[in-house]
Amino acid sequence: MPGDNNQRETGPILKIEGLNKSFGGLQAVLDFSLSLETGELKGLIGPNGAGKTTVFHLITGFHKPNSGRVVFKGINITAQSPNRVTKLGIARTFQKIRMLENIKVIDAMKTAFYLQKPYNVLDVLFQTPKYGREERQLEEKALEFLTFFGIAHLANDLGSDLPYGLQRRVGIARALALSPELLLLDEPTSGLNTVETDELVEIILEIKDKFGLSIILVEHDMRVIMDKGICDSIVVMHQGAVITEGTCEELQEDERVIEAYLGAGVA
Amino acid sequence: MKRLGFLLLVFVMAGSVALFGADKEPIRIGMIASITGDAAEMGIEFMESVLVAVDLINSRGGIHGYPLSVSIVDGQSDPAAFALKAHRLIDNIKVIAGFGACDISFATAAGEVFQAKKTVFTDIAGTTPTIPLVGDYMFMTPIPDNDQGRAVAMYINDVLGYKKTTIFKDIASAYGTKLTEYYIHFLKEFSDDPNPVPLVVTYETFDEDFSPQLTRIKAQAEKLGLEAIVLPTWPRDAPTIAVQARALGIDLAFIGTDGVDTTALIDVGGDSVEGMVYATHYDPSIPGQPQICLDYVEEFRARYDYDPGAFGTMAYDSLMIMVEAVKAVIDEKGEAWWDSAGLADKRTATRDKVATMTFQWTSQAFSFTPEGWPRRALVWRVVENGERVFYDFQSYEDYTPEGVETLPFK
Amino acid sequence: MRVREGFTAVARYPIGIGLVVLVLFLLDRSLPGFWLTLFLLFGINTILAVSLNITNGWANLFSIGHGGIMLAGGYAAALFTLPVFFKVDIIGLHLPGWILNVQIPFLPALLLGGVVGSIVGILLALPALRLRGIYFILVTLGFNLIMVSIAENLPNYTNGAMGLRQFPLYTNVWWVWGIAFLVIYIALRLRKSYIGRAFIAIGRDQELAEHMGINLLKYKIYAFGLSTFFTAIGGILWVHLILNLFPNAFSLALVFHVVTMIVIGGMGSVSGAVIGAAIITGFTEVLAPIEEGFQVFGVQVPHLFGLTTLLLAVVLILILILRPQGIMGEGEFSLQGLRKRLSRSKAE
Amino acid sequence: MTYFIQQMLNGVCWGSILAMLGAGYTMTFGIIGLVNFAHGEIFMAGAFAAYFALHVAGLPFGVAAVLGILGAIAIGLLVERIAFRPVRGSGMITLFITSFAASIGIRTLFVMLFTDRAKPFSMPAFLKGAYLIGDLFIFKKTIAVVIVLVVVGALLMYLVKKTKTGIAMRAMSYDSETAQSMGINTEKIIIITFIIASALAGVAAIMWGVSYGRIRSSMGMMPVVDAFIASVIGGLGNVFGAIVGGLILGIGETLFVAYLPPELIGLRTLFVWIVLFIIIIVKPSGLFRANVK
Repeated sequence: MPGDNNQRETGPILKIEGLNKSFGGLQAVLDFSLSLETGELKGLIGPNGAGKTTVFHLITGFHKPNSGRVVFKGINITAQSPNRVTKLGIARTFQKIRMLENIKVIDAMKTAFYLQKPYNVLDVLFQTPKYGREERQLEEKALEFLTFFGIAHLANDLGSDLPYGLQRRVGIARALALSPELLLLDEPTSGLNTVETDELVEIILEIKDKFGLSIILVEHDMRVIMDKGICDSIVVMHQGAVITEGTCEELQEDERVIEAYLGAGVA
Repeated sequence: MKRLGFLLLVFVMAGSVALFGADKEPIRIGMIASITGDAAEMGIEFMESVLVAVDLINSRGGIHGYPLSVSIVDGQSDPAAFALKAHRLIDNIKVIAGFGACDISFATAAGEVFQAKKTVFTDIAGTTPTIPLVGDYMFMTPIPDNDQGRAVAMYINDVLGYKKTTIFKDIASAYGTKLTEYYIHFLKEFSDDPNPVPLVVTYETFDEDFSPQLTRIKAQAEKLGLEAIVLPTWPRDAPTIAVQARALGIDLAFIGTDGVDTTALIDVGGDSVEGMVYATHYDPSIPGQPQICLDYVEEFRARYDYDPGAFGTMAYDSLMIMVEAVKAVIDEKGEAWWDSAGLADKRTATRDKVATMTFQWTSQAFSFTPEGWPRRALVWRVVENGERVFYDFQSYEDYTPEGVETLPFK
Repeated sequence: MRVREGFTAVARYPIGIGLVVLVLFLLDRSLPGFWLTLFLLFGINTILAVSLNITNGWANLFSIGHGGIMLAGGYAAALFTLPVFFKVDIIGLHLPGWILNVQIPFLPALLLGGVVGSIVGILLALPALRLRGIYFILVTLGFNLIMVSIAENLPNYTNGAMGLRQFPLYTNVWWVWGIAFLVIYIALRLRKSYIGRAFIAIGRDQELAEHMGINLLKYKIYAFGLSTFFTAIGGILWVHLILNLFPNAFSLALVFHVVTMIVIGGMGSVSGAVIGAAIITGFTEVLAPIEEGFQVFGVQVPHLFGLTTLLLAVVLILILILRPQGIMGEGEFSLQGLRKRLSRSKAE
Repeated sequence: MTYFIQQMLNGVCWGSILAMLGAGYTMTFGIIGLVNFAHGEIFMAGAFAAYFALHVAGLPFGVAAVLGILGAIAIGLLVERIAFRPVRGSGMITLFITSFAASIGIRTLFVMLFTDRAKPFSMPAFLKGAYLIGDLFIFKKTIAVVIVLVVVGALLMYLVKKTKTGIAMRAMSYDSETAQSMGINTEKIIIITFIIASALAGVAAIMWGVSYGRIRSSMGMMPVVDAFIASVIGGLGNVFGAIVGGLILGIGETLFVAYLPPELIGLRTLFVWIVLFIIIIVKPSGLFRANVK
């Protein structure tokens, strides 16, 4: 790790300063800044194409920013590769559900325990007792997670064959299995009906407490966030830039937010 | 239609085998050739040739009344297949002897198996001199590259009188590479010229366009004083090179080696190969060939409507080597011994005959050196009025005078 | 199942291994030359297919360049296993004395060739790993052709197109199947560990895998290194069975045979690779008598050389149409699974 | 200078054939995502059809050329029927393998029927000979080949860019599902693509026969790899790119042979691939943007 990452800073768990990203001529993210306290649940909303998912890509290192800084737990993680970022404790879900094709749910969960590497290659090849013990433990832990999400009975089904709502849960369970401190949820309720949405919101609140997570929740449908009022604070993005930040109540009054959404609606 | 006729003949052949009656067990000989795959071009000519020869022998009463049965298997131009089929010929079909292959890798793949099972094997058209090193059961029918390189160098230097030549070297073929090496080596020796081949151009098997190489030759021909282009190539390449060379206005003479002697030379080469002199193994008008060989050529022509080239004749020779050896074994030990002897004994006896006798039924009388190389004459043919005709004859003694270093390896 | 559980894991292995050794011993003694060679080629193809499956099946690095790896490993080992007189007196290679004047036993030669194959494989992989899909295929295809070209053009070290012969016949049932079982074992074990799961995750969804904390480059190199190590060893075994090595020995056709094996067997399945190897190895050889012509009721059926190759092509297309996931899909063969399936079909 | 120009002409002749093959190759890839390894056999079949018309039936060259193209189309449609349609949508690798199997199958069948011997392919009288400018030979056949390339290339470009079918093809190359939902008859476009690509292979076969005077059953094996390279150089899916790629490759190969020291000519494969590797790694989309045509 390069030396400049070692300078520790105190304060928020995640701090983003002046992030810029353009693709070709298109400015996807413009001078984006954000600060997230430990244990906070922040909403990130904005109309389609506002650059929310790009922000996630920039945090996790999937895209490299043109300028700006991302600091996580006091460590500069700007432009680190996704696997490093994940290792440091940031997990994310995807808006378009990604299931490992033809893989059982339980195996997908075990894959997500990759980072734990409780045994080494020799243990595998010689089938040491340690390997057996640890594999069993992984399986139990995976089942625990699945039970928590109410899908333990589906452990041996193929992830890609599950209904949409359940796939969302597997996705979040899989992210949790990486034992993150910061969870980035990318439109977790999109494509779900109201009942499923309610259930999922419940789960999100539950895991936040249980695992002591900080969460950023991206949502383009304003009502999900506004109506439930689950977010501690909300950042509103439009055309790649932050236009305002505040609590639910504050934002409901804010003209700029309405304009952004209406403008998008008209376009 | 020709194809259909061919199939019918195979049926007739089956009938002729049936005529012999059941009292004499047929003498089984195996042939492995690449009838499909990259080297299919030559394998098919082997097969056609051997089918004619087998018919001929059986129509004359077989070998001492024993019908001859040749099992032809396809090596698919893959050495692993050659090894496998060699096992099958030896273990399942129980052949007395085998022959086949057209390249050192195929020949040795099969030869190693034959050697291990102590069964004699003759390579049809692989000419790399290291082939017989597989062991004492391995022989080769065609003139090895070192001998041919020497003979061609000698002929070009002494008879044709070209001082400077250029050569097309196929770096993907053992034949082209090795022959080029030997040719240059011996030409230096015979001509007392330190650089008799000032330009060697290379290409690779499957190339179609030789005009870049030819343009290069053309540009340097005058400066280097080139007089002839030597073409030690697979059958398909020499005529194409000739056509493209003439089209580019190159009027150097062409000299071919035994790889070019097929119908494709005239079919593809047309006017461009007119006057081309090339070394080969056979011509119907060479002196001292047996009647059976003339009959074979006649039958071959009648059946397939073209002359057997070097490849067909080599297959015929390889078969005849085995047939004559088996006949000599029966001559010597009697039919009673043949009927009662074990397979291993018959195989060893056949090998011993192959190693020591002089063959009379082959296209020319010849014998093997103790190492397994043939001592045979090189025939020169020329293309005249669109026909391949006899040009000259170099006996083994002619191109291997006393004191010349034969340089078998390296 | 009750009885089985009586054995401890420690006791079960020796019995299984003992049985396998006994079977191999009997086969080695009783099989006639043809079938033995076929059995050995089946073993070599198993090694090639299972190791190719690691890159092509699991990690989705679809390589058709493994022929070049076999060539590199094959030549590296061959230069050391060839008899000294052949290298020095007969073909006269221009090599440093420490290569020219030694002949080493098979095991170190195998390891050496495997390591060289691995190194060459990783050198190929490093620039190629940035590419995806068709571009990766193209680069590996080119790699194959380049290796052939290099082997042809360095006659001082490789003897060029003339190739190398006179190898000692090292390859036998024990080497081939010992290594084949080792590869199968390693593959099956890895599959059930975080390493294998990382390979498969990369193969299925590279970006997701990266977001699971998997270091793509590292694991791709692992996959390539492991696969090419055993591929090179497979090549060396082939060389010391067929006793031949020349630039075109492991052409594209051979690579496609191996690819066909894993596709027929089911990409990603180790047992599928073994089944595919059995089918492809046996197919043309077992059916060969058909194309060679035979007699039925006194009527001679004529030669139809090429028929088996044609049939193989047809069968391959039919399998891909009727069962695109291959025979095993991505599953593995297991006695329990078979029993389950049997009892289910009985119940129906 | 004469030497250089002569070599360039050699390269252009060879490159034009590769360009013609590459253009067909790139179309099947760009529009339906098939890496068609059987393209070489379609090409070979075209050459055989023309050969039979010319040498067995004794038909005039023009008729033989048309029959050659029709022959290529027939085999192309056969490949579509047996190796593409039944496995459509099962991913690039599967298609790649079925097309390879089709390639082996067709080639083996031709070897079984017609052997692998070289067969003469005589060029018509009006293409024989050359114009001499000083020492420079400008072959009539080279001129003809280049004219054919330019004309066919222009027609192709017009078809892809301006016609309704071409627009539909381009739509499919971006996203076949969306194209279907927009009311494009994808079945029809696939068939048309195969017909055009095969016809291009047929034209290439005639160009080949005229240029090199011989054909054989396994002639498609190597050029298909070159066509593959040509289409990648030009950006897979881009017809114009493939034509330029083919010319670059042909001229490049020729110049390697022309200027490398003789003992290194054998390494030209290596040089060609190294150049290609550099292009792929530096600019994976090829010299021209893929998917635009």
